[in-house]
Amino acid sequence: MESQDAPRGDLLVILRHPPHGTSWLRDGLDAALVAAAFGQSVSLLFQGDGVLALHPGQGSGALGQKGTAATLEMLGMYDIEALFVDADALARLELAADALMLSAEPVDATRTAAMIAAHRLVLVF
Amino acid sequence: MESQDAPRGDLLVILRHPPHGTSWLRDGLDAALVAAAFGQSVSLLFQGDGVLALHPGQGSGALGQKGTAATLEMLGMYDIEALFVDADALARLELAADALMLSAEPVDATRTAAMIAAHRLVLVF
Amino acid sequence: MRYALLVQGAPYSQQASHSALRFARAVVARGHTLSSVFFYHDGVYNAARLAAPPQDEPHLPDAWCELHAQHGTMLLVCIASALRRGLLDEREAARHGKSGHSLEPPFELTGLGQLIDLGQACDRLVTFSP
Amino acid sequence: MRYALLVQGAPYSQQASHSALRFARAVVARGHTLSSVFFYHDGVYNAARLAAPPQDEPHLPDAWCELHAQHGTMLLVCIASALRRGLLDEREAARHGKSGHSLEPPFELTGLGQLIDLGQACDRLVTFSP
Amino acid sequence: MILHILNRAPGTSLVYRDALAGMGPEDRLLLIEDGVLGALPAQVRHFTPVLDRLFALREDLAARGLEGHCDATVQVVDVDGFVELTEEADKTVSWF
Amino acid sequence: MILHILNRAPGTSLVYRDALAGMGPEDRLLLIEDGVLGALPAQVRHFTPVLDRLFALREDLAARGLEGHCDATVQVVDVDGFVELTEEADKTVSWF
Repeated sequence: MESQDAPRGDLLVILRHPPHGTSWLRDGLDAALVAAAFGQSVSLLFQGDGVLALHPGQGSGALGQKGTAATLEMLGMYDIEALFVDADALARLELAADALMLSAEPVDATRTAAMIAAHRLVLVF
Repeated sequence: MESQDAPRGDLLVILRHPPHGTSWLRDGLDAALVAAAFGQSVSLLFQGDGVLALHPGQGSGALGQKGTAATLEMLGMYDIEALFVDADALARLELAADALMLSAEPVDATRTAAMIAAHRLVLVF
Repeated sequence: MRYALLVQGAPYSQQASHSALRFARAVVARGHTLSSVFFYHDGVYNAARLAAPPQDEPHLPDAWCELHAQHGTMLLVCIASALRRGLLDEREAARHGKSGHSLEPPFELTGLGQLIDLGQACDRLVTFSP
Repeated sequence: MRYALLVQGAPYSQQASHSALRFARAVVARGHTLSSVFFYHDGVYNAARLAAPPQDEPHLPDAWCELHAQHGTMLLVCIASALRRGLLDEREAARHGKSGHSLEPPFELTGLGQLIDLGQACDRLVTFSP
Repeated sequence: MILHILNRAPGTSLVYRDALAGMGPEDRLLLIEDGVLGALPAQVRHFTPVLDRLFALREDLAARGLEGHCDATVQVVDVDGFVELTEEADKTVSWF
Repeated sequence: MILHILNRAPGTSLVYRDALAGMGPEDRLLLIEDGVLGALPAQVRHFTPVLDRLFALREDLAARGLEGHCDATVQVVDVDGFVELTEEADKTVSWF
């Protein structure tokens, strides 16, 4: 079974939106942090243009708001270590997995279904 | 010049959203009606999935709200007669121009730029 | 079964709220329990007590309140999403030195932790986004 | 030149409001007149007087008010969009039998005709949508 | 079985591709709101991998005048059927 | 000359196609907000017909860590340059 090598967990948060343009990325990260603070096992999948969340060198937004890079750096403190990134999206944007601001495991589309199946709750942002 | 055979006018409203899923279509139509009521010459271009606004047989929405078909039927009363519909979008959805609820002139993408140039104000919804 | 909904779309501009209410009514009509609706992101605008839609349009905040009155469904509003968008109950208005309030019971301001609780405690959590 | 802006995005959830404010400041910095900002669709939420964002985030309604105070820019809110979303000034609240209000000057409720006027009277109308 | 719910039209938003990639071999896909445009014969090819498990919401089709215009492979359900699909599923995932 | 403004990324939304179709031979296209993703070398091919008239907003690139990663053909302008582009244009059209 495919799903046996997928990471199991309580919550999978799929982050499909890039930083700054909308608050979806921040809202999804907030949900992940709260779940982790409640002791749940949380996995994150950065998908589509959401992989830009992991791009290094981000700055402040249009009126100086801080964005999400600082929040991402706190994930380890919340024991959120299951980070996955959509390999197809990285390829499409020509971003290198080893040049991201955090270490995240590239996964191809064939593994996404197994990841979704292996988590009790899945939230897409 | 291409723009010479494009309809000239004060306001071009480009309607890109289908009915019911969002209020963009209604909001765009409201802007068109108000401009017409102020005596401006208004053209409408139904583009992309917005061509569904012209599909016959629409009903009420999720909680019984009335949608936009009734508003479209009032366009004539407001002297909004310059109706254009994106021929590529019709083809993509396999809709026939002569089976729409209102008569609108199919235009291909090459004429869009001329239409935009020929109107003083262009609002996209 | 026990259901909960997550609503993330602003009323009137997106169909999400309408879809969620329609689904909510069908859930209870099929004999299930709808414990809670959690409003997040622009979904918090569903709680605006001053909403005054035209007579011929559905009154979404009132429709949610009716769901609460008839079926006891809790109407939970993410406090962090709500405060920045100007949805304050009397207590939060006082705390922020503002006169007046824009949200009142049965809508309740609450933390995001409640959403996580619902995900755990309910059999189904169905999301309606814009 | 005379500029006007059309803002259609909800604050905090979309960048549209932030982009529009940044652009507005640059317009006046270049010596132009910014006559008006027209708020339509979910853009009307920019006028929420009770907004209480965290200290480290921009306060968008206050930032619009500041633009008005410094440059006289009119802050025009589409009344039809606003009423259904729960943004009422004192007068509209009274007219709808609601206690309290959620919008106050310098934001003004006005008809969509004002947007059409702006399109005619200004040299440039720039739209910021979600 | 997981129920995936999609509310965007394939001619506007590319999210349907990731939704399809997220579906296991037993999973079902329900098109709602503007997503029902994907049930048109001209659009249904975007959902080829899941044609035997593709549903569309009757009320949203009807509101758009599309109820009689669906591709024959699409299974049309009303909102009661929508709830039933969620009962039969282990969980739901909403794509937007 | 008309200034077209696009705030959506080509990998998510197909609105860029209609924006391009709406551009006359002298018109310019400015990418802002999430639209600046289109300025990446891997994405800029979507804008091939207007590469000589393609702009991207510096502040929005910088916020996303993309300022040094733009395709060389893209003309980067700050918000002051954005206003200047609107001054030079007869009007603006915002696509979203």
